[in-house]
Amino acid sequence: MNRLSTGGQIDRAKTFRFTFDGVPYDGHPGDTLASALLANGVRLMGRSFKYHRPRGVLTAGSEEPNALVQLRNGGRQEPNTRATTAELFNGLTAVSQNAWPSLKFDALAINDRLSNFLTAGFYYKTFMWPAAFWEKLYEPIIRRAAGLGSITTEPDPDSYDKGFLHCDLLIIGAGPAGLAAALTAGRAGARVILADEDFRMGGRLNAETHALGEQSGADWAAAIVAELASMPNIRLLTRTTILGAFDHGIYGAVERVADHLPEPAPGKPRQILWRIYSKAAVLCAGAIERPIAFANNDRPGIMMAGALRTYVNRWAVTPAQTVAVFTNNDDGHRTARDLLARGLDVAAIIDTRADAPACDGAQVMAGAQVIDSAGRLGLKSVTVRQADGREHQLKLGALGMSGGWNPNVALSSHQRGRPQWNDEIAAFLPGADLPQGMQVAGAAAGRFSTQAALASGADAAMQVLSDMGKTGHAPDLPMAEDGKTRITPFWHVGGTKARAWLDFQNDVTVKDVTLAHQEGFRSVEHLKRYTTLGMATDQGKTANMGGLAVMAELTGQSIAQTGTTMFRPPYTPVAMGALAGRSVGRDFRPFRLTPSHKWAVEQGATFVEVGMWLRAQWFPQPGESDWRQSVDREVRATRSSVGVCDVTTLGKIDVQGRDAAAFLNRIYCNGFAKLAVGRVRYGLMLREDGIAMDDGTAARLADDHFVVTTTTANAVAVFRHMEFARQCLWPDMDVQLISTTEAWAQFAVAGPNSRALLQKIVDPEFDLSNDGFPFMACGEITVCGGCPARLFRISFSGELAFEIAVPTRYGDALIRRLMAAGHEFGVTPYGTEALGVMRIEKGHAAGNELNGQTTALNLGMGRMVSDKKDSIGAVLSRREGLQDEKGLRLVGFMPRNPQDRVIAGAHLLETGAELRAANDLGYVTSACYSPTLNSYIAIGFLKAGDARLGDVLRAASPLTGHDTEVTVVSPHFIDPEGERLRA
Amino acid sequence: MRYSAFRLLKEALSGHKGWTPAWRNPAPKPHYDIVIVGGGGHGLATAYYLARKFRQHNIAVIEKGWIGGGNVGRNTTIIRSNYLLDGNEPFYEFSLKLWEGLEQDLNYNAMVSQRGILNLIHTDAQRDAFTRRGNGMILHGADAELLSAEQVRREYPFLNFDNARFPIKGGLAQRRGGTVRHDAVAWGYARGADTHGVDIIQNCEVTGFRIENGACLGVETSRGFIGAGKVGVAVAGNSSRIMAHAGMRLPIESHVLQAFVSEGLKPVLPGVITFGAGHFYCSQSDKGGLVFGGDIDGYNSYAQRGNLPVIEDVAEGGMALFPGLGRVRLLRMWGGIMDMSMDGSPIIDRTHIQGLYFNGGWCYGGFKATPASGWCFAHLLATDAPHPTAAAYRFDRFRKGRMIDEKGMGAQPNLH
Amino acid sequence: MHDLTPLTALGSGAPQTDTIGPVTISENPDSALVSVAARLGQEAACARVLAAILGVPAPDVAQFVQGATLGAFWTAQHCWMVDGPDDPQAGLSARLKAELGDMASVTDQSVGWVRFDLQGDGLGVLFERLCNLDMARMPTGSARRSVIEHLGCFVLHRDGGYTVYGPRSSAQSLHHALVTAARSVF
Amino acid sequence: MIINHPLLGPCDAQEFTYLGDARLIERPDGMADGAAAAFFDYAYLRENPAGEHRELWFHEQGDRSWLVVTRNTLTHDIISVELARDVARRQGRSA
Repeated sequence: MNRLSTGGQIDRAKTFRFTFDGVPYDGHPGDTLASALLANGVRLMGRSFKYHRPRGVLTAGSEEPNALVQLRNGGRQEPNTRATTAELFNGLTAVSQNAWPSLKFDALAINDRLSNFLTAGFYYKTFMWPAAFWEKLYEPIIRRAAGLGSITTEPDPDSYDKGFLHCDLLIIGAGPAGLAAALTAGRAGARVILADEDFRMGGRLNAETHALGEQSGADWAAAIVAELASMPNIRLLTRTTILGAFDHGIYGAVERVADHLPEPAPGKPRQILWRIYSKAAVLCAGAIERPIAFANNDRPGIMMAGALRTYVNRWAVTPAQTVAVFTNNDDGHRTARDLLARGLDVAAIIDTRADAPACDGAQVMAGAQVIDSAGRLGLKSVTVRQADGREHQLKLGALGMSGGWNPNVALSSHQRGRPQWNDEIAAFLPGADLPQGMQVAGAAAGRFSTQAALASGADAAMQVLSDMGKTGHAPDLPMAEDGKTRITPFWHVGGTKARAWLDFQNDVTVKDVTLAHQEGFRSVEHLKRYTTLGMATDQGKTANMGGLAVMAELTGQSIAQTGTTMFRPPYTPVAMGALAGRSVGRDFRPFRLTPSHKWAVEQGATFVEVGMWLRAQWFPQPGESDWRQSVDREVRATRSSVGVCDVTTLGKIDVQGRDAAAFLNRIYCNGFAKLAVGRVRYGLMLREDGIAMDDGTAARLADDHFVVTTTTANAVAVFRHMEFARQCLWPDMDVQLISTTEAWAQFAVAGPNSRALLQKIVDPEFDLSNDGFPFMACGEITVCGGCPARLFRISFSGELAFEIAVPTRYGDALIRRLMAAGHEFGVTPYGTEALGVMRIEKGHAAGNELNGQTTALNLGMGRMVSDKKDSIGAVLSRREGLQDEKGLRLVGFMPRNPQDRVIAGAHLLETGAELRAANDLGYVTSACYSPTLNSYIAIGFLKAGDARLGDVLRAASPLTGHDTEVTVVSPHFIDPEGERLRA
Repeated sequence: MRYSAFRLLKEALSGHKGWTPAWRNPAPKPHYDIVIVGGGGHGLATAYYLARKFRQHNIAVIEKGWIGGGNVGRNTTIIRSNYLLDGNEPFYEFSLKLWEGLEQDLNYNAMVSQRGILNLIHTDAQRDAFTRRGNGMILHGADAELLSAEQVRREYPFLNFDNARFPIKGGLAQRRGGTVRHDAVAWGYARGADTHGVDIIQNCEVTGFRIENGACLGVETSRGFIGAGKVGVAVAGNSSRIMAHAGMRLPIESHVLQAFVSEGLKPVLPGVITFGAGHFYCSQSDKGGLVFGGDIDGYNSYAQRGNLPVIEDVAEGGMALFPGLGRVRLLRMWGGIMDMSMDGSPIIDRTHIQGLYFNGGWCYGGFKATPASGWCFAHLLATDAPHPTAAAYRFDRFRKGRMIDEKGMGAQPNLH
Repeated sequence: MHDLTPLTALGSGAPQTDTIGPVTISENPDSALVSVAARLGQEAACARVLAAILGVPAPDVAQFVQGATLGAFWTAQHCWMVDGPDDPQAGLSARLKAELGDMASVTDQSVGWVRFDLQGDGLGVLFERLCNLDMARMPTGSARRSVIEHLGCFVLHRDGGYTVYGPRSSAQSLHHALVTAARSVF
Repeated sequence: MIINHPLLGPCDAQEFTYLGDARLIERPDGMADGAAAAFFDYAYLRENPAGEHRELWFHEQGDRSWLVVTRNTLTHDIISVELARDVARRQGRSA
């Protein structure tokens, strides 16, 4: 066991059982999977991406590149989970990934032997012949070898929430700087959110041994957190990663509320995506230690020195009893001291600096370098070259590397900011161009000592308070270490032919960077993309700096001149489920239900999605086995007697005001100024570019009141368009708009018996006779003894027809009443399919024809575009390309054999013409079987179509295997003179 | 230097000492016959084809930063020719054919992977529209296949078939569609152009055009004036900024399009899929990351980054289509600046200024167009006549009312 | 009086109430809702008459006011929604139309919206999961339009609770969102 | 992004629908001479600046007002926000 007998922020009284690769182990509350595995003597935790090298834990945080495991199983299987951040729970199961047949004996470790062939970008130079082999042979092999963990493709059983938080100050990171900032701002009454990715707030204070005042760092942190928790103006978010800094102070955050539990409680989410709206933010994200590249520096047991210290201090575990530290800075010595204090055997401090300080209890090898390591599945020894050139071997089980610390600038650079190089700390600091409202404090700002971190956090909060016009008081901060960390940059051990790792996960070595330089890939972005440096799941948090430094050395430029690649969100990877929230499955988008929905369900209707709406598509009757039987019956019944269809989904806009008529006259291309009260007119709306936008009717209920209908699909866009015209184009017209789509349940009552049916429910004082209420009449009436209603005599089917609207709450009652009253006429409900058939039979354009590419002229309505007035779209509709005499025209098609199907989407060619684009004459937009004509019919756009009535063409659909001879006919298959609808 | 497995073997055994830079780093000459502004995919392809296919000499590509740093280096790597309109389809099919022979032509493995693209169908109207499209593709000599819901299910059993808000009713497949390793396209063309004598000049920003008597004589740059017989501008994303130097306003707006990649996963997604009822399209890269995207953010932007609402919208689309994605982690998001044109289609044309040529307005379609765009722009520059497959991509189509509007959205760029 | 039987927006004869933890979510089908949009040039006059009808000044931007019987909230510049019990005689919209004459366009919206009344402790925490309104900046008497699960809704802070008005056709989806969020929070 | 609505104060840009250049307010007179050229310019040509851009946003999920927002397209900083109706009137547009 590698658990130290005392110490650590773990609950030794409780034991958690867990398994890794099927082997059971024990751990404690407070452990991560990584600390628990180390405690059980497990150093080997994964395999690298490319060479499948054995790997152990490198870090103690979210920057971990190596120790990635597949957590849980079934639908909860979660690939690429960092063992370093996975909080242990009882029953946790994890397996290793990217290894076959086992972690210890991985067949693809052969890649390691072949590494000399698998250099940076090798794949760009080969696998080109023969061309067809790429998809068939090379690529499948590469794909199988690549990737890391796997998903099951089972639906994720957990749910995710989204939420919105608002604050004066968001503090990112609850280490010393963040806690000091929170305390300062919190005590002054500011609304503060303090977020930390860890499950225990305190940051490095939990990992260090030095005291704050009289307390240990961890105790001080706990006390402050307790005080903060008691303030109502402070919100503490543990287990919460700020994933990105977006415009104007908006931050994305993911709170992992149940990842430390076996599974979320019923109804509760696994994670919550918070969108945080902040007036100010302080980034206190600390710093990340960087490795030193030397030959075979990737073995299990070699880790960051700070991480080694963290494991010992926070979790009371060590990977081995005998350890060493390889450093270029004073912080490495702190690790050695902490390890010594816990009774570990520190074989040496190998310090690259000639002027390395001494260390009590450990041998310091100044000016020395670690030049190699040994141990196949775990570190056994390292080879050290001393300042005098002598080499000798140290037997040990763990090595801590410290190449210095990089301030964690990621979030400061999510917008335009470029970090700036600082020679003193040999690292990049946040640049000047920070996200709006952001300050940086603590180690993230290069303030590495605890004292400096505390002070800078408090200062940042004071600045925020002063910007808010609040007065704050800097809290009494405890005395803490204020040491200066000297560093002499040292990036990689030279003079070796062996591979020295920079990017552990993606297996990018110093040699790869050298090759990229040799081949001209010298800009940082080229370097990254060519070698894949920093493109792994850790986004190069430990890797990028070393790669840049090696490239800078090769080009002879400074690191500042070399620059960095872009920091992009998310800070650490985010589960897709959290980003989607509750909008999944059937809840992806809300439903809109029609007023007759409940009734239609009772009738056994088949429903179809129309935008957000669910509409009845048809109403199957007993004995009907095929949808066509139902639809044909509904059409025949409507045309022979009467049918009823819920048409509530059509957009309805009440247009009111003194200038309503003049307004509509500019919105529609045809005239509306002179429409009489009590009358309806068909209107065609153009976009300003002259293309048809939408069509519908406008009914004039009063001088200053119209009801406009839009197509179901365009209701929102038309409303927006009309508001644009009203507010931006003609701001002094007296026009008010309001959508009333939801307020009225509207039914089409169509067929020769529609009047007779309506007369049974419309209150008797209203005259529905042809004279009293002629075609295109409208009026406000009452039904069923006084229920207010609107009646329109309009027809989409081509039959004598009405649309009747009642307040939505009565829609259900009205459809039931219509069905009951219509019993004697055999009234038939019809769905969208029959509606579609009847409109094709009548030759009305709908969505397939009004597709945003067609003009009034194409639609056969060219003459509607008035040149007597200025209406939207009229001018540009007159462009030559849109006025082509031989252009597309809407026509009808009858197959020569009535039972030959015509396919919507078929293209039109001369009979006998070869199936080539050059012979393309147009296309079929809508097609159906017409039970009225006992034939398939279609409408579509044909070049010069109006001059080709009677011609025979090919309607070819090679895609579906249809090729039908059709005769060009008028699109008005039924009652072209309109006698029925005027009856 | 020729790349091959043999060469790789030889270098591996001799310490990789022999590899030479993929392209030179020359100083600009005072004058070139043809200067291409923009070292992105389109500019580099133009230079390559000018030198290799149109036998032009004395060519330079001028790039303000590093080559391949624009949209060719920040896209979702999809190639396809499943376009609807006659103005587009022949061009994109030409492009797809060029992709098919690209690696052998360039001697550079750009990992052209014809794994197929599938556009899902969720409504009858969509099926009608895709039928029209698929038939058009076939008429133009491209491949298209209409799949039933059952066929889609056989190929992608893990999509949401049983609990979907917008059920999958089928799909339009193009088997020859797929993906290409995007950076390698820029590098391959750059290396090819360099091999044929093209000067690729990086870190050289164009600050103006020298125009006298209605003719363009060259470009002013951060490294001095460079004279040119002809200047071709291929800087999609920044077209308006550059062409403003020539006093032109374009039928183009710049918008940000975000794209995303997940952590690496073992193979799960065989081809490219496009959700038809939300904003989401996805493929899996050879490294294992799921590469996906959605809609543009929708506001004018040159910032190369976007905002959360679109990210959430894309994730919702992804989860709605593929419920197993929940525990897949999004690794990185980025933004590219799109030249969104007024009809959603590009422009490859002369300008009213003699000697100044323009290539831009690619909207989302730029990456897949790279080879044909380069070829057709080279054709225009070399012959002063439009290539037959790009004949519709003229400036004057808006004045004349001959828009090529695939989506039917009209003169509102953010809707294309 | 006509004999058509109304359905509530959730599709049954009687309104639905859900109690989840400390929160009660009640469908309220009986309230009338009428839009009043001032005509051009009549803005001040319209606000005056509206104030007289309400018995309190017409609500300012993002405000909700409660008069003796009727309440009103601001929806847009010179536009309000009036809510409260339906007028037993003429109906609320007819009454407003009569009193406002040609000062305003008056449109009955009573059945265009579903109304949910929310009461109980912790509603602020509930709304955090529903919409981006800053509930700490929504004192009693606030009214904002917002988006809840893709649906455009009005959120009103009344004395003693909140009201959410959402599009009636999506009443079930909105109800599902409210209830699901409440179960998640409480 | 946050748009500081002249009436409602800060609102999430997600509540808005974007249209484009605020020049779209300046619709030419369709009955005037030269209307064809004027409309071509109006409908199709854009400055598309990398910098300050005056643009139209519709508060679709709010008060349904159209706003003219002046925003920097490089930084996304918002410089000013006005009601489009006020801008239109100021520019001399009337009934």
